[in-house]
Amino acid sequence: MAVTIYPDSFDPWQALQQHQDSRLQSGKFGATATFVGTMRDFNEGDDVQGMTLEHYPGMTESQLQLIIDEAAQQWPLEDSFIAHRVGPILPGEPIVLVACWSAHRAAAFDACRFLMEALKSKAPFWKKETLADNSQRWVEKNTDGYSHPPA
Amino acid sequence: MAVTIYPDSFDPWQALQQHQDSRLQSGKFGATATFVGTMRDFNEGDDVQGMTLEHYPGMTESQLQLIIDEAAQQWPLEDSFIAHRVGPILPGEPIVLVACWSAHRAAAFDACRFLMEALKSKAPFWKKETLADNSQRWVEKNTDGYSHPPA
Amino acid sequence: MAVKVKFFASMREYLNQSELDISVSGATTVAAVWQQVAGDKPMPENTVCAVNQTQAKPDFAVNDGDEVAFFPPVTGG
Amino acid sequence: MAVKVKFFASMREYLNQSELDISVSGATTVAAVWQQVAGDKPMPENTVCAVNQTQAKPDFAVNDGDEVAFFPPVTGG
Repeated sequence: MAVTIYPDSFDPWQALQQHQDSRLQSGKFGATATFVGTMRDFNEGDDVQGMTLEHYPGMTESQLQLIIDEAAQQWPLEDSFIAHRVGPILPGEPIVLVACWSAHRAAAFDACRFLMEALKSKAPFWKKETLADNSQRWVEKNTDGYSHPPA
Repeated sequence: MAVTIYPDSFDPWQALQQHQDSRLQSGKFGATATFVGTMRDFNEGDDVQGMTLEHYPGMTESQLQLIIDEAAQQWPLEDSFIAHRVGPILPGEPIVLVACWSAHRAAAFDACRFLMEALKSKAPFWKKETLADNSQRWVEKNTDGYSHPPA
Repeated sequence: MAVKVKFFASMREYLNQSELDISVSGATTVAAVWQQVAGDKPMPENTVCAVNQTQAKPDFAVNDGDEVAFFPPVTGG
Repeated sequence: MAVKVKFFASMREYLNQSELDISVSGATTVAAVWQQVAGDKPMPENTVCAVNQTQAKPDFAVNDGDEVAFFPPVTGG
Protein backbone atom coordinates (compact mmCIF):
# COMPACT_ATOMS: atom_id res chain seq x y z
CA MET A 1 0.00 0.00 0.00
CA ALA A 2 1.73 3.16 -1.11
CA VAL A 3 0.96 6.72 -2.15
CA THR A 4 3.39 8.85 -4.14
CA ILE A 5 3.06 12.50 -5.18
CA TYR A 6 5.29 13.40 -8.14
CA PRO A 7 6.22 17.09 -8.60
CA ASP A 8 7.80 16.19 -11.96
CA SER A 9 6.87 14.00 -14.92
CA PHE A 10 6.83 10.28 -14.12
CA ASP A 11 6.69 7.09 -16.18
CA PRO A 12 3.69 5.08 -14.96
CA TRP A 13 4.80 1.74 -16.44
CA GLN A 14 8.24 2.08 -14.91
CA ALA A 15 6.73 3.10 -11.56
CA LEU A 16 4.51 0.01 -11.72
CA GLN A 17 7.42 -2.24 -12.50
CA GLN A 18 9.49 -0.82 -9.66
CA HIS A 19 6.65 -1.00 -7.16
CA GLN A 20 5.86 -4.57 -8.15
CA ASP A 21 9.47 -5.73 -8.01
CA SER A 22 10.09 -4.18 -4.61
CA ARG A 23 6.77 -4.76 -2.86
CA LEU A 24 5.02 -7.81 -4.31
CA GLN A 25 5.87 -11.45 -3.77
CA SER A 26 6.21 -13.28 -7.08
CA GLY A 27 3.68 -16.09 -7.55
CA LYS A 28 1.19 -14.78 -4.95
CA PHE A 29 -0.80 -12.44 -7.16
CA GLY A 30 -2.60 -13.51 -10.32
CA ALA A 31 -4.26 -10.25 -11.27
CA THR A 32 -3.08 -6.67 -11.66
CA ALA A 33 -5.58 -4.01 -12.70
CA THR A 34 -4.25 -0.56 -13.42
CA PHE A 35 -5.49 2.79 -14.58
CA VAL A 36 -3.44 5.65 -15.95
CA GLY A 37 -4.92 9.11 -16.47
CA THR A 38 -3.06 11.21 -19.03
CA MET A 39 -3.40 14.87 -19.88
CA ARG A 40 -5.29 15.46 -23.10
CA ASP A 41 -4.77 18.41 -25.43
CA PHE A 42 -8.52 19.08 -25.44
CA ASN A 43 -11.26 19.43 -22.84
CA GLU A 44 -14.90 20.45 -23.06
CA GLY A 45 -14.49 21.30 -26.73
CA ASP A 46 -11.44 23.54 -26.31
CA ASP A 47 -7.77 23.04 -27.14
CA VAL A 48 -5.65 22.95 -24.01
CA GLN A 49 -1.92 23.74 -24.08
CA GLY A 50 -1.05 23.10 -20.46
CA MET A 51 -2.33 22.64 -16.95
CA THR A 52 -1.30 23.23 -13.35
CA LEU A 53 -2.23 20.69 -10.72
CA GLU A 54 -2.56 22.13 -7.23
CA HIS A 55 -2.93 19.99 -4.14
CA TYR A 56 -3.24 20.28 -0.35
CA PRO A 57 0.03 18.84 0.97
CA GLY A 58 -0.69 16.57 3.91
CA MET A 59 -4.43 16.22 3.41
CA THR A 60 -3.93 14.85 -0.12
CA GLU A 61 -1.68 12.03 1.09
CA SER A 62 -3.89 11.18 4.06
CA GLN A 63 -7.05 11.11 1.91
CA LEU A 64 -5.34 8.80 -0.59
CA GLN A 65 -4.18 6.55 2.23
CA LEU A 66 -7.75 6.44 3.59
CA ILE A 67 -9.22 5.26 0.29
CA ILE A 68 -6.44 2.68 -0.07
CA ASP A 69 -7.30 1.40 3.42
CA GLU A 70 -10.99 1.35 2.50
CA ALA A 71 -10.28 -0.73 -0.63
CA ALA A 72 -8.11 -3.13 1.39
CA GLN A 73 -11.00 -3.72 3.79
CA GLN A 74 -13.49 -4.27 0.99
CA TRP A 75 -11.46 -6.58 -1.30
CA PRO A 76 -8.78 -9.26 -0.79
CA LEU A 77 -5.83 -7.30 -2.19
CA GLU A 78 -2.16 -8.23 -2.13
CA ASP A 79 -1.25 -4.58 -2.60
CA SER A 80 -2.31 -1.30 -4.11
CA PHE A 81 -0.55 1.82 -5.29
CA ILE A 82 -1.59 5.36 -6.13
CA ALA A 83 0.70 7.90 -7.78
CA HIS A 84 -0.39 11.42 -8.68
CA ARG A 85 1.33 14.27 -10.42
CA VAL A 86 1.28 17.87 -9.17
CA GLY A 87 2.65 21.13 -10.59
CA PRO A 88 2.81 22.30 -14.20
CA ILE A 89 1.96 19.56 -16.70
CA LEU A 90 1.79 19.24 -20.49
CA PRO A 91 -0.53 17.29 -22.82
CA GLY A 92 0.57 13.66 -23.11
CA GLU A 93 2.03 13.57 -19.60
CA PRO A 94 0.58 11.13 -17.08
CA ILE A 95 -1.49 12.62 -14.24
CA VAL A 96 -2.48 9.63 -12.16
CA LEU A 97 -1.70 5.94 -11.77
CA VAL A 98 -3.80 3.50 -9.76
CA ALA A 99 -2.88 -0.19 -9.47
CA CYS A 100 -4.32 -3.12 -7.51
CA TRP A 101 -2.84 -6.59 -7.13
CA SER A 102 -4.94 -9.56 -6.05
CA ALA A 103 -5.04 -13.34 -6.37
CA HIS A 104 -8.11 -13.06 -8.62
CA ARG A 105 -9.23 -10.62 -11.26
CA ALA A 106 -12.65 -9.59 -9.90
CA ALA A 107 -11.12 -8.00 -6.80
CA ALA A 108 -8.35 -6.30 -8.78
CA PHE A 109 -10.78 -4.80 -11.33
CA ASP A 110 -13.34 -3.71 -8.73
CA ALA A 111 -10.80 -2.21 -6.34
CA CYS A 112 -8.93 -0.34 -9.10
CA ARG A 113 -12.08 1.34 -10.30
CA PHE A 114 -13.19 2.10 -6.76
CA LEU A 115 -9.84 3.77 -6.00
CA MET A 116 -10.05 5.87 -9.13
CA GLU A 117 -13.58 7.10 -8.43
CA ALA A 118 -12.79 7.71 -4.74
CA LEU A 119 -9.67 9.66 -5.68
CA LYS A 120 -11.64 11.84 -8.11
CA SER A 121 -14.26 12.70 -5.51
CA LYS A 122 -12.23 12.86 -2.28
CA ALA A 123 -8.57 13.71 -2.82
CA PRO A 124 -7.79 17.46 -2.75
CA PHE A 125 -6.33 18.16 -6.20
CA TRP A 126 -7.40 20.99 -8.49
CA LYS A 127 -6.72 21.50 -12.18
CA LYS A 128 -6.22 24.87 -13.86
CA GLU A 129 -6.08 24.70 -17.64
CA THR A 130 -4.27 27.05 -20.02
CA LEU A 131 -6.16 27.26 -23.31
CA ALA A 132 -4.75 27.89 -26.79
CA ASP A 133 -5.27 31.68 -26.42
CA ASN A 134 -3.28 31.62 -23.13
CA SER A 135 -6.40 32.24 -21.05
CA GLN A 136 -6.68 30.14 -17.92
CA ARG A 137 -9.62 28.45 -16.25
CA TRP A 138 -10.21 26.20 -13.29
CA VAL A 139 -11.72 22.83 -14.13
CA GLU A 140 -14.96 23.04 -12.16
CA LYS A 141 -15.89 19.42 -11.70
CA ASN A 142 -14.91 15.95 -12.69
CA THR A 143 -16.84 13.97 -15.27
CA ASP A 144 -18.83 10.92 -14.33
CA GLY A 145 -16.78 7.74 -14.27
CA TYR A 146 -19.49 5.38 -15.40
CA SER A 147 -21.11 4.75 -18.76
CA HIS A 148 -24.77 5.51 -19.07
CA PRO A 149 -27.17 4.07 -21.62
CA PRO A 150 -27.97 6.60 -24.36
CA ALA A 151 -31.12 8.59 -23.58
CA MET B 1 -5.73 -2.58 -32.31
CA ALA B 2 -3.19 -5.33 -32.00
CA VAL B 3 -2.90 -8.92 -30.87
CA THR B 4 0.43 -10.52 -29.94
CA ILE B 5 1.14 -14.13 -28.99
CA TYR B 6 4.39 -14.53 -27.04
CA PRO B 7 6.08 -17.96 -27.07
CA ASP B 8 8.56 -16.70 -24.46
CA SER B 9 8.38 -14.62 -21.31
CA PHE B 10 7.39 -10.99 -21.89
CA ASP B 11 7.42 -7.83 -19.82
CA PRO B 12 3.88 -6.41 -19.82
CA TRP B 13 4.82 -2.88 -18.72
CA GLN B 14 7.49 -2.65 -21.38
CA ALA B 15 5.09 -4.03 -24.00
CA LEU B 16 2.55 -1.40 -22.97
CA GLN B 17 5.10 1.38 -23.21
CA GLN B 18 6.24 0.24 -26.64
CA HIS B 19 2.71 -0.16 -27.95
CA GLN B 20 1.70 3.24 -26.63
CA ASP B 21 4.75 5.02 -28.01
CA SER B 22 4.39 3.49 -31.46
CA ARG B 23 0.62 3.42 -31.89
CA LEU B 24 -1.02 6.12 -29.82
CA GLN B 25 -1.09 9.84 -30.48
CA SER B 26 0.08 11.81 -27.46
CA GLY B 27 -2.58 14.15 -26.04
CA LYS B 28 -5.55 12.32 -27.62
CA PHE B 29 -6.18 9.74 -24.92
CA GLY B 30 -6.89 10.59 -21.30
CA ALA B 31 -7.50 7.10 -19.93
CA THR B 32 -5.62 3.81 -20.09
CA ALA B 33 -7.07 0.79 -18.32
CA THR B 34 -4.98 -2.36 -18.24
CA PHE B 35 -5.10 -5.82 -16.82
CA VAL B 36 -2.21 -8.24 -16.37
CA GLY B 37 -2.78 -11.88 -15.47
CA THR B 38 0.23 -13.52 -13.82
CA MET B 39 0.87 -17.16 -13.05
CA ARG B 40 0.39 -17.96 -9.36
CA ASP B 41 2.24 -20.69 -7.50
CA PHE B 42 -1.08 -22.06 -6.17
CA ASN B 43 -4.46 -22.97 -7.65
CA GLU B 44 -7.54 -24.61 -6.19
CA GLY B 45 -5.72 -25.26 -2.93
CA ASP B 46 -2.66 -26.93 -4.49
CA ASP B 47 0.91 -25.76 -4.99
CA VAL B 48 1.72 -25.37 -8.67
CA GLN B 49 5.31 -25.46 -9.94
CA GLY B 50 4.71 -24.81 -13.63
CA MET B 51 2.21 -24.70 -16.44
CA THR B 52 1.97 -25.21 -20.18
CA LEU B 53 -0.26 -22.95 -22.22
CA GLU B 54 -1.55 -24.55 -25.42
CA HIS B 55 -3.37 -22.60 -28.11
CA TYR B 56 -4.94 -23.05 -31.54
CA PRO B 57 -2.67 -21.09 -33.89
CA GLY B 58 -4.78 -19.09 -36.31
CA MET B 59 -8.09 -19.40 -34.49
CA THR B 60 -6.64 -17.86 -31.33
CA GLU B 61 -5.51 -14.73 -33.15
CA SER B 62 -8.75 -14.38 -35.11
CA GLN B 63 -10.90 -14.80 -31.99
CA LEU B 64 -8.85 -12.17 -30.18
CA GLN B 65 -9.21 -9.83 -33.13
CA LEU B 66 -12.98 -10.41 -33.14
CA ILE B 67 -13.37 -9.42 -29.50
CA ILE B 68 -11.17 -6.38 -30.05
CA ASP B 69 -13.42 -5.38 -32.95
CA GLU B 70 -16.49 -5.95 -30.79
CA ALA B 71 -15.09 -3.69 -28.05
CA ALA B 72 -14.25 -1.00 -30.61
CA GLN B 73 -17.87 -1.02 -31.80
CA GLN B 74 -19.24 -0.84 -28.30
CA TRP B 75 -16.99 1.87 -26.79
CA PRO B 76 -15.20 4.98 -28.14
CA LEU B 77 -11.63 3.62 -27.93
CA GLU B 78 -8.47 5.19 -29.28
CA ASP B 79 -6.81 1.79 -29.30
CA SER B 80 -6.66 -1.59 -27.60
CA PHE B 81 -4.04 -4.28 -27.24
CA ILE B 82 -4.07 -7.94 -26.20
CA ALA B 83 -0.91 -9.96 -25.55
CA HIS B 84 -0.97 -13.58 -24.44
CA ARG B 85 1.74 -16.02 -23.52
CA VAL B 86 1.90 -19.61 -24.81
CA GLY B 87 4.22 -22.54 -24.08
CA PRO B 88 5.88 -23.52 -20.79
CA ILE B 89 5.51 -20.91 -18.08
CA LEU B 90 6.64 -20.49 -14.47
CA PRO B 91 4.99 -18.91 -11.41
CA GLY B 92 5.46 -15.14 -11.38
CA GLU B 93 5.53 -14.89 -15.18
CA PRO B 94 2.86 -12.84 -16.95
CA ILE B 95 0.22 -14.77 -18.90
CA VAL B 96 -1.97 -12.09 -20.40
CA LEU B 97 -2.06 -8.34 -20.91
CA VAL B 98 -5.13 -6.38 -21.97
CA ALA B 99 -5.06 -2.60 -22.44
CA CYS B 100 -7.60 -0.04 -23.65
CA TRP B 101 -7.00 3.63 -24.41
CA SER B 102 -9.85 6.12 -24.57
CA ALA B 103 -10.51 9.84 -24.13
CA HIS B 104 -12.47 9.07 -20.95
CA ARG B 105 -12.12 6.58 -18.16
CA ALA B 106 -15.56 4.91 -18.23
CA ALA B 107 -14.96 3.51 -21.74
CA ALA B 108 -11.42 2.39 -20.93
CA PHE B 109 -12.46 0.58 -17.74
CA ASP B 110 -15.54 -1.04 -19.29
CA ALA B 111 -13.80 -2.16 -22.47
CA CYS B 112 -10.76 -3.55 -20.63
CA ARG B 113 -12.93 -5.74 -18.44
CA PHE B 114 -15.06 -6.80 -21.39
CA LEU B 115 -11.96 -7.86 -23.35
CA MET B 116 -10.65 -9.87 -20.43
CA GLU B 117 -13.93 -11.74 -19.86
CA ALA B 118 -14.41 -12.32 -23.60
CA LEU B 119 -10.85 -13.63 -23.91
CA LYS B 120 -11.41 -16.04 -21.02
CA SER B 121 -14.59 -17.44 -22.54
CA LYS B 122 -13.83 -17.33 -26.28
CA ALA B 123 -10.13 -17.49 -27.11
CA PRO B 124 -8.76 -21.04 -27.59
CA PHE B 125 -6.08 -21.34 -24.90
CA TRP B 126 -5.74 -24.26 -22.50
CA LYS B 127 -3.72 -24.53 -19.30
CA LYS B 128 -2.07 -27.68 -18.02
CA GLU B 129 -0.62 -27.38 -14.53
CA THR B 130 2.30 -29.28 -13.04
CA LEU B 131 1.78 -29.71 -9.31
CA ALA B 132 4.42 -29.96 -6.57
CA ASP B 133 4.51 -33.78 -6.85
CA ASN B 134 5.15 -33.50 -10.64
CA SER B 135 1.66 -34.74 -11.50
CA GLN B 136 -0.10 -32.82 -14.26
CA ARG B 137 -3.68 -31.75 -14.71
CA TRP B 138 -5.69 -29.73 -17.19
CA VAL B 139 -7.38 -26.68 -15.76
CA GLU B 140 -11.02 -27.53 -16.46
CA LYS B 141 -12.68 -24.16 -16.41
CA ASN B 142 -12.06 -20.53 -15.70
CA THR B 143 -13.27 -18.86 -12.53
CA ASP B 144 -15.95 -16.24 -12.60
CA GLY B 145 -14.66 -12.74 -13.27
CA TYR B 146 -17.18 -10.88 -11.17
CA SER B 147 -17.58 -10.45 -7.44
CA HIS B 148 -20.72 -11.83 -5.90
CA PRO B 149 -22.28 -10.76 -2.64
CA PRO B 150 -21.61 -13.30 0.12
CA ALA B 151 -24.40 -15.89 0.42
CA MET C 1 -13.67 -34.97 -50.14
CA ALA C 2 -10.70 -34.00 -47.93
CA VAL C 3 -11.08 -32.70 -44.39
CA LYS C 4 -8.37 -31.61 -41.97
CA VAL C 5 -9.10 -32.61 -38.37
CA LYS C 6 -7.43 -31.10 -35.27
CA PHE C 7 -7.64 -31.94 -31.59
CA PHE C 8 -6.39 -29.75 -28.75
CA ALA C 9 -5.52 -30.09 -25.07
CA SER C 10 -7.34 -32.89 -23.20
CA MET C 11 -9.13 -33.87 -26.43
CA ARG C 12 -5.78 -34.48 -28.09
CA GLU C 13 -4.79 -36.75 -25.23
CA TYR C 14 -8.19 -38.48 -25.15
CA LEU C 15 -7.85 -39.54 -28.80
CA ASN C 16 -4.08 -39.60 -28.92
CA GLN C 17 -4.26 -37.58 -32.11
CA SER C 18 -3.35 -33.97 -32.75
CA GLU C 19 -3.89 -33.45 -36.47
CA LEU C 20 -4.82 -35.64 -39.45
CA ASP C 21 -6.23 -35.43 -42.93
CA ILE C 22 -9.19 -37.66 -43.65
CA SER C 23 -11.13 -38.48 -46.76
CA VAL C 24 -14.92 -38.43 -46.54
CA SER C 25 -17.39 -39.68 -49.15
CA GLY C 26 -20.61 -37.71 -49.59
CA ALA C 27 -22.30 -35.14 -47.33
CA THR C 28 -20.99 -35.01 -43.80
CA THR C 29 -21.26 -33.12 -40.49
CA VAL C 30 -18.99 -32.26 -37.61
CA ALA C 31 -20.43 -35.16 -35.59
CA ALA C 32 -19.80 -37.59 -38.46
CA VAL C 33 -16.19 -36.40 -38.72
CA TRP C 34 -15.75 -37.09 -35.00
CA GLN C 35 -17.17 -40.59 -35.39
CA GLN C 36 -14.96 -41.36 -38.39
CA VAL C 37 -11.84 -40.44 -36.40
CA ALA C 38 -12.82 -41.43 -32.86
CA GLY C 39 -14.65 -44.66 -33.66
CA ASP C 40 -16.62 -45.77 -30.63
CA LYS C 41 -15.09 -43.17 -28.29
CA PRO C 42 -17.99 -40.82 -27.51
CA MET C 43 -17.64 -37.07 -27.86
CA PRO C 44 -17.38 -35.66 -24.30
CA GLU C 45 -20.40 -33.54 -23.33
CA ASN C 46 -18.57 -30.22 -23.05
CA THR C 47 -16.61 -30.60 -26.31
CA VAL C 48 -16.26 -27.41 -28.35
CA CYS C 49 -16.29 -27.89 -32.13
CA ALA C 50 -14.99 -25.45 -34.73
CA VAL C 51 -15.17 -25.43 -38.52
CA ASN C 52 -12.58 -23.26 -40.26
CA GLN C 53 -11.65 -21.74 -36.91
CA THR C 54 -15.19 -20.64 -36.08
CA GLN C 55 -17.24 -22.36 -33.39
CA ALA C 56 -19.87 -24.73 -34.87
CA LYS C 57 -22.50 -27.17 -33.63
CA PRO C 58 -22.14 -30.96 -34.15
CA ASP C 59 -24.80 -30.95 -36.91
CA PHE C 60 -22.93 -28.26 -38.88
CA ALA C 61 -22.26 -29.35 -42.50
CA VAL C 62 -18.64 -29.90 -43.49
CA ASN C 63 -17.33 -29.17 -46.99
CA ASP C 64 -14.33 -30.26 -49.01
CA GLY C 65 -11.17 -28.61 -47.72
CA ASP C 66 -12.64 -27.62 -44.36
CA GLU C 67 -10.66 -27.65 -41.11
CA VAL C 68 -12.62 -29.25 -38.27
CA ALA C 69 -11.36 -28.93 -34.69
CA PHE C 70 -12.39 -30.41 -31.36
CA PHE C 71 -11.32 -29.09 -27.98
CA PRO C 72 -12.39 -28.73 -24.32
CA PRO C 73 -13.70 -25.46 -22.79
CA VAL C 74 -11.04 -22.77 -23.06
CA THR C 75 -9.01 -21.76 -19.99
CA GLY C 76 -6.75 -18.93 -21.11
CA GLY C 77 -6.16 -15.53 -19.59
CA MET D 1 -6.88 31.09 20.45
CA ALA D 2 -4.73 30.60 17.33
CA VAL D 3 -6.10 29.13 14.11
CA LYS D 4 -4.26 28.47 10.86
CA VAL D 5 -6.40 29.17 7.79
CA LYS D 6 -5.67 27.90 4.27
CA PHE D 7 -7.31 28.56 0.91
CA PHE D 8 -6.76 26.53 -2.24
CA ALA D 9 -7.35 26.86 -5.99
CA SER D 10 -10.18 29.22 -7.01
CA MET D 11 -10.87 29.97 -3.32
CA ARG D 12 -7.31 31.24 -2.94
CA GLU D 13 -7.85 33.54 -5.91
CA TYR D 14 -11.31 34.63 -4.72
CA LEU D 15 -9.89 35.86 -1.38
CA ASN D 16 -6.38 36.62 -2.61
CA GLN D 17 -5.07 34.72 0.40
CA SER D 18 -3.35 31.37 0.55
CA GLU D 19 -2.46 30.89 4.20
CA LEU D 20 -2.64 32.98 7.34
CA ASP D 21 -2.67 32.64 11.11
CA ILE D 22 -5.51 34.33 12.90
CA SER D 23 -6.37 34.90 16.50
CA VAL D 24 -9.92 34.18 17.66
CA SER D 25 -11.52 35.04 20.99
CA GLY D 26 -13.95 32.55 22.49
CA ALA D 27 -15.82 29.63 20.89
CA THR D 28 -15.83 29.60 17.13
CA THR D 29 -16.90 27.56 14.08
CA VAL D 30 -15.67 27.02 10.54
CA ALA D 31 -18.24 29.53 9.26
CA ALA D 32 -17.08 32.14 11.79
CA VAL D 33 -13.47 31.64 10.72
CA TRP D 34 -14.51 32.26 7.12
CA GLN D 35 -16.30 35.45 8.08
CA GLN D 36 -13.38 36.73 10.11
CA VAL D 37 -11.04 36.32 7.13
CA ALA D 38 -13.38 37.01 4.21
CA GLY D 39 -15.35 39.87 5.73
CA ASP D 40 -18.42 40.47 3.60
CA LYS D 41 -17.38 38.07 0.78
CA PRO D 42 -19.89 35.22 1.03
CA MET D 43 -18.74 31.61 1.11
CA PRO D 44 -19.53 30.15 -2.36
CA GLU D 45 -22.24 27.50 -2.25
CA ASN D 46 -20.06 24.55 -3.24
CA THR D 47 -17.17 25.40 -0.89
CA VAL D 48 -15.56 22.41 0.80
CA CYS D 49 -14.32 23.01 4.35
CA ALA D 50 -11.76 20.95 6.25
CA VAL D 51 -10.60 21.04 9.84
CA ASN D 52 -7.22 19.44 10.51
CA GLN D 53 -7.27 17.97 6.99
CA THR D 54 -10.61 16.22 7.43
CA GLN D 55 -13.76 17.47 5.71
CA ALA D 56 -16.06 19.36 8.08
CA LYS D 57 -19.37 21.25 7.92
CA PRO D 58 -19.54 25.05 8.41
CA ASP D 59 -20.99 24.65 11.91
CA PHE D 60 -18.09 22.42 13.03
CA ALA D 61 -16.42 23.75 16.19
CA VAL D 62 -12.83 24.98 15.86
CA ASN D 63 -10.28 24.62 18.65
CA ASP D 64 -7.02 26.32 19.53
CA GLY D 65 -4.26 25.22 17.13
CA ASP D 66 -6.62 23.84 14.47
CA GLU D 67 -5.96 24.12 10.75
CA VAL D 68 -9.05 25.24 8.84
CA ALA D 69 -9.09 25.01 5.03
CA PHE D 70 -11.49 26.17 2.32
CA PHE D 71 -11.45 24.93 -1.27
CA PRO D 72 -13.67 24.26 -4.30
CA PRO D 73 -14.81 20.75 -5.37
CA VAL D 74 -11.78 18.58 -6.12
CA THR D 75 -10.82 17.86 -9.74
CA GLY D 76 -7.84 15.51 -9.58
CA GLY D 77 -7.23 12.21 -11.32
